[in-house]
Amino acid sequence: MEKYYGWGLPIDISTHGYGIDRIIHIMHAAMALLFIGWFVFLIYVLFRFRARKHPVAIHDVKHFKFPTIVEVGVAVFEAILLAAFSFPIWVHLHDQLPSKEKALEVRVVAEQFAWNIHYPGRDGVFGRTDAKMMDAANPLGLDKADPAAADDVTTINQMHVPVDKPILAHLSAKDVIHSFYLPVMRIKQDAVPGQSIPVWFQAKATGDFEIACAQLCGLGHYRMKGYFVVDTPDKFDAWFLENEPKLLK
Amino acid sequence: MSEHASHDLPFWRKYIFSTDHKVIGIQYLITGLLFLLFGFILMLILRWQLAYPGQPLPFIGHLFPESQMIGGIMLPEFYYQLGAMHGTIMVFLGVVPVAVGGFGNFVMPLQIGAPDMAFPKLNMMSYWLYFIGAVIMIASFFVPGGAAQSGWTSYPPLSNIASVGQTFWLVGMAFMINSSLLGSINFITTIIQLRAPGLTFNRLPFFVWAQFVTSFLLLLAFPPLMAASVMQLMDRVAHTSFFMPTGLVVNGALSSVSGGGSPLLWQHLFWFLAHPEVYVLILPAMGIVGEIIACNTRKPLYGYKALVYSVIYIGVLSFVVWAHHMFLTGMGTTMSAFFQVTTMIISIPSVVILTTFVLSLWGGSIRFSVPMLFALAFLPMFGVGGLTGLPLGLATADIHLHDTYYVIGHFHYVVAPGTLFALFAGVYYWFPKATGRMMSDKLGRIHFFLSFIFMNGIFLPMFIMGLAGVSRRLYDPTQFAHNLSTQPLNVVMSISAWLLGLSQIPFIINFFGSIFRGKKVDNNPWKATTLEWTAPSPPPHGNFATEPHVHRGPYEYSVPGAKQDFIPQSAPEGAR
Amino acid sequence: MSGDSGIRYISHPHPVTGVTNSKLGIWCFLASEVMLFGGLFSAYILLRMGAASWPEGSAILNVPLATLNTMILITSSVTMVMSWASLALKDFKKYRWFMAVTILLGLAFLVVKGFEYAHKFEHHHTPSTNTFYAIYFTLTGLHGLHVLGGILVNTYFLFPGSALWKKDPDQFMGRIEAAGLYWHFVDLVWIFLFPVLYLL
Amino acid sequence: MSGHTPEEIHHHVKIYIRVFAALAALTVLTVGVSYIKLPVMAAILVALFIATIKSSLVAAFFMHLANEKKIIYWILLPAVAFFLVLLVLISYS
Repeated sequence: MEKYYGWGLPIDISTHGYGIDRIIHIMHAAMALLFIGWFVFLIYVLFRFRARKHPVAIHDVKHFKFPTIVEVGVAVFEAILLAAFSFPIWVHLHDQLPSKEKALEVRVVAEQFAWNIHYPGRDGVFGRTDAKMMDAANPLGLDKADPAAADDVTTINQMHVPVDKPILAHLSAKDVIHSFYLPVMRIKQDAVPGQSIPVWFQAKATGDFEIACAQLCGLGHYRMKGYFVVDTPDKFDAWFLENEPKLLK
Repeated sequence: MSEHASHDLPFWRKYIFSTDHKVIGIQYLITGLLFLLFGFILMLILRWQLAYPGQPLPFIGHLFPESQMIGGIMLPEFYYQLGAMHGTIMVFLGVVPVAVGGFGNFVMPLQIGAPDMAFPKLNMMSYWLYFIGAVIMIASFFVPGGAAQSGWTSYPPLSNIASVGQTFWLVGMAFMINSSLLGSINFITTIIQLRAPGLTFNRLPFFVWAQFVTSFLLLLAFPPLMAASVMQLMDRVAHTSFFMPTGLVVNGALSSVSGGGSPLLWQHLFWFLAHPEVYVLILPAMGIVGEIIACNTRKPLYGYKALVYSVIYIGVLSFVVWAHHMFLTGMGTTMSAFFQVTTMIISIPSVVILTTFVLSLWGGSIRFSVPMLFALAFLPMFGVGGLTGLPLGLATADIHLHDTYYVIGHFHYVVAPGTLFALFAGVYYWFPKATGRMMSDKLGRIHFFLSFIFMNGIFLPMFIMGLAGVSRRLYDPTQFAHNLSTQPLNVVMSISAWLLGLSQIPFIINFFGSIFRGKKVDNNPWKATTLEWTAPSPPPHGNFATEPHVHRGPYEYSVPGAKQDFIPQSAPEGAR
Repeated sequence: MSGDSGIRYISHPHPVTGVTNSKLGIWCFLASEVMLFGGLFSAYILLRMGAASWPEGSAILNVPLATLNTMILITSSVTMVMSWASLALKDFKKYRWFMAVTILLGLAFLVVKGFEYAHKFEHHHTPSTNTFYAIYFTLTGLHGLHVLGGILVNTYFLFPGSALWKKDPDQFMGRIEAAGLYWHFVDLVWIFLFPVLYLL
Repeated sequence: MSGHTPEEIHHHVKIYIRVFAALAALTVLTVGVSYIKLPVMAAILVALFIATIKSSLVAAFFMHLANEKKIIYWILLPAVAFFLVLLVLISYS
C-alpha cells in the first residue's frame, strides 16, 4: 500500500477531495511567498543595520506604506479564499447531501475500539437498533424481530463501498467521541455519542484502504483501524451477497 | 503591617511566604521553569515510543514500575498519561506561570514605578494556590490508574469514565484557575491604579500593555472552564450527566447514568477558555520581545500605537474564535462560516505585530546580545506558527489537517520556539535586574544556537507528517499504512528532542552559576529607558528610594542632540 | 500615601479613576463571577434545549420556600447596604447591628436551602436523577457556597476585622463596600436563579 | 455614591427602602405570574423581564452602579459582552 502514501498529501480518490487539496496548496504557496519575502527582508535589515556598520540609530524613521498594502492584501486574499474556496466545499459536503435513492446509505457506529458498519440491505431501511440489545455477538443492538432488520448486513471494521456511487454515512458512537477518518477520501468527521452526523463522499477509484480514528478515544485509540475497500459495482454486489443473512439466499 | 522593614522579617516570611512582588515573581519563575523542564522530560520519554514503537527504553526503562513500563516497554496507559500531562504541565504549570506569574509579577510593578502590587497578600495567595494545584497534578501520577490520560483537552465522555487521575486533574485545575483569577485581579488593579505620576497609558511600556490585556483574558476566559470543571467533577463524583448523553454503552455494558447531557458542551466551555489561553501564552512573549527589540536597536518601537491597538484587538477577538477547534463536531454551515471569518480576522493583528517588530529594526543600531538573539528568533518562529494556523482556520482544509501533526507543529511553533524563546530572552534580559549580575554571554550563545537548531529539528518535520495525514495521540503510529512513509521523521524529531534536552544544560549552569559568579553590573547594564532600570539591582523592598516621576514615552533611544543614546522615562523634562 | 507598605489608594480614591484599589479589585472579581455563572447558565440553556422533556420547576421544587429565600436574600441586601450607610454616618453601633442581621439572614437562607436539599434527598432526587436536578444542585450549590463565603467575610468584618474602623475608617468603609458589592452580586445571581430554576 | 454627607446618606437610605419595596413586590408578581399558566415562551420572557428589572434595581442602587466611576463600567463592559457571546453562541450551536 506504500504507493498511496508518500511525504506529501495521501493520494486522493474522492470526487470532492480536489477542492480540499487545492485550498491546501494555494494556502501553502501564499504562506511560503509571504514568509520568504518577510524573512529575506528580516535578514537584510539585520545585516544592514548591525551595530558595527550602523553605530547610531535613527530616532525618527519615515512611515512605511508597504506593510499596510501587504496587510490589506492578506485580508483580501483571506476573504477570497473563504468565499471562493472554503465555503463552497463546506456547503457541498454538509448541505448538499445526496438523495437516499441515489446514494448507498450506511450507518457507521464507532465504539472502543472498532468500527461497526451497518448496511440497510435490499429494502433500503435500517432495522431498529436498541442499546439494551447490544452484546458481543450483536454490537449494534440490532432488533432481529424488526422486519426491516432481516436483510441488514452488519460488519465489524469492514467497510465495502462501490466506486462512482455517492455514499451517505450516518456517524454515531456508542461510548466516547471518535473521529471517522478516511485519509484517501479527504473525510474526517467526529462521531459523537448521542448524535447522528451525516457525511457523504464518492470514490472515483478502487483499492484497499484504511479507516483510522482521529480523536483520542482511549488506550486502544492507536489501533482502532478499519478496512475500507472500494470495489467495482460487480465486486461490491458479490461481496454483499456473500454477507447477506443466510435465510435470504 | 510594617513591611517596609523587610530585613527584620524571619526567613520564611521573606523568602517563602513573602508578599513582595519580586520574591513572588522569582518563586513563580523558578517553579515554572522547573515545571517546563519536568513537562519536557515527560515528552523526552514519550518520544522514545514514537521513534521506536514497542522497543524497550534503554538505560532507564527498567526503573519504571510495571504499571507504566513492562521490561522497559512503555504501556499505552503510561503513554497517554505522558501526553496529557505534558500538555497540561507545559501550558498551565509552565509557560503561564513563567510569562505572567514570573515576568508579570517581577517586572510590571517596576516598569510602572509602583512599590508593589495593589494586593500583596492576594499575590502571595495566588502563588500558593498555584503551588497546591501543581502538587495535586504531580501527585496524580501516583494514584491507582495513574495521571489523567484523556489529553490536555479532557474531552468527555472519555474523561468522565477515566481513572481517578482525571479527578485530580480537575481539582488541580480548579486551584490553577483560582490562582490566575487572583493574579489577574491584582494585575489589572495595579496597572490602573499604581502607575507612577506622569505614566499615562500612552507612555506605558509595551510589556505592561501586553500584561494588561493578558490579565483581562485570564479574568474573563477562565471562569467558564471553572464552571465546566465543576460540572465534570459532578459527573465523575456525583454521577450527574452533564456531558453524558442517553444510551451510552461502555465496554459492552449499558451506562447506568441518567443521560441527557451533551459532550460538546465541555468542548465549548473548554475552548472558550483555551483559545484566549493561547493569547495568554503569546501576548506576554510579544511584550518581552518588544522591550528587548527597542533596547537593542537603540531606537523607539515602530508603530507603538499600532502594536497596542493590535494587542487589544486580539484580546477582544480571541473570545469569539473558539469553535474553530470544533469544525469537525458536526457544526452547521452558518456557525462554521462565522468562526472561519473571525479566525481569519484575528490573523490580521498578528500580521501587524510581526511586521511592526521587523520594521522596528529598520534604521536601528542592532546589538546582537543574547536576549536580542532569542527575541529575533521569536519573530520567524512565531511567523511560522501563525501562518500555519491559517490552513487550520479554514474549515475545509481543516478536514484533512484536523488533529494531525500539522496542528501539533502549528501550536508548538507558536509556544515552543515562539513563546519559550521570548521567555529565555526575558530571563537573560532581566537577570541583572533581579540579581545584580550578568549571565554568561558565551554560554548564552551556545544555548541559543543549539536550541534554535534542535527546536526546528523537532517541529518542522511535524508539518510534513501532518500533510501526510498522521494523526496525533497515536501510541504506535506504525499501525496505519498512511503513517509509515513519514515514520523515519519521528526518529529525526526524537533525536532532536533529546539533543534539545542536552542543549539546556548550558542554560541551567549559566542560570544558577551566574547567581553567585556572574559579572557584577550597575543598575542599567543594557542602557534601557524604562523605569525598572532606575531602581537598584536587585531592587529593595518598596522598589524605589523616591517615587519616580515620568516625563516621556517608554522608548526614547537615540534622540537627536541628546548626550546619551537613551533618555530614561523618569529623567526630568528638558534633560538631554 | 496610606499604610506602611507605600501602596497608594488603599483608603482614598485615585484622583483620575476616582476609585480605591479594593473597589476596582472587587469589581474585577465580580466581572469574572459573571463569566462563571455565564458558563453555567449557558450549560443550562444547552441542556434544556437538547432535552427531550424538561420538568417544570414549580411542579417538583418548593416554590413557597424559594420565595421565602428570595425575600430573605433581598432583605439581607438592604441590611448590608444599611450597614455601609451607617458607617458613612459614623454610627458604628448601628453598623454592627445591621451587619449582624445580614449574617443571620444569610444563615437563614442556608438553613432553608438545607431543608430544601434534605427534602429532595429524602425522595431520592439527587444530582444524578436527571440533568434538571444536576444543574439545579450545581447552580444552587455553587450559589450556596458563595453565600457561605459572604457570611464568613461578613463575620470577619463584624468581629476582628472591625478593629480597622478605629485605625483607618476610610479603609474600613471601603472594605465594607467591597463586601457589600459581593453580597449584592450573590443576591443578584439568585434573582436570576429563582425564576430560571423554580418558575420556568 | 456621589458623596458621603449625612444629608446625602439619609437620602440614599430612603431610596434603599423604596428599592426594597419594589423588589419584594416584583418577587410576589413573578411568583404570581407563574401560577397563571402562560405559554412557555411567554412565561420565560415575562420571568426574565421581571428578573432583569429586579437585578437592575439591585445593581443600580445597592451596588451604586447608577452613579459609578467610568473605570468600573469599562471593567464590566467586556464581561457583559462576553457573557452574551457565550450564551448566544452556545445556545445557537
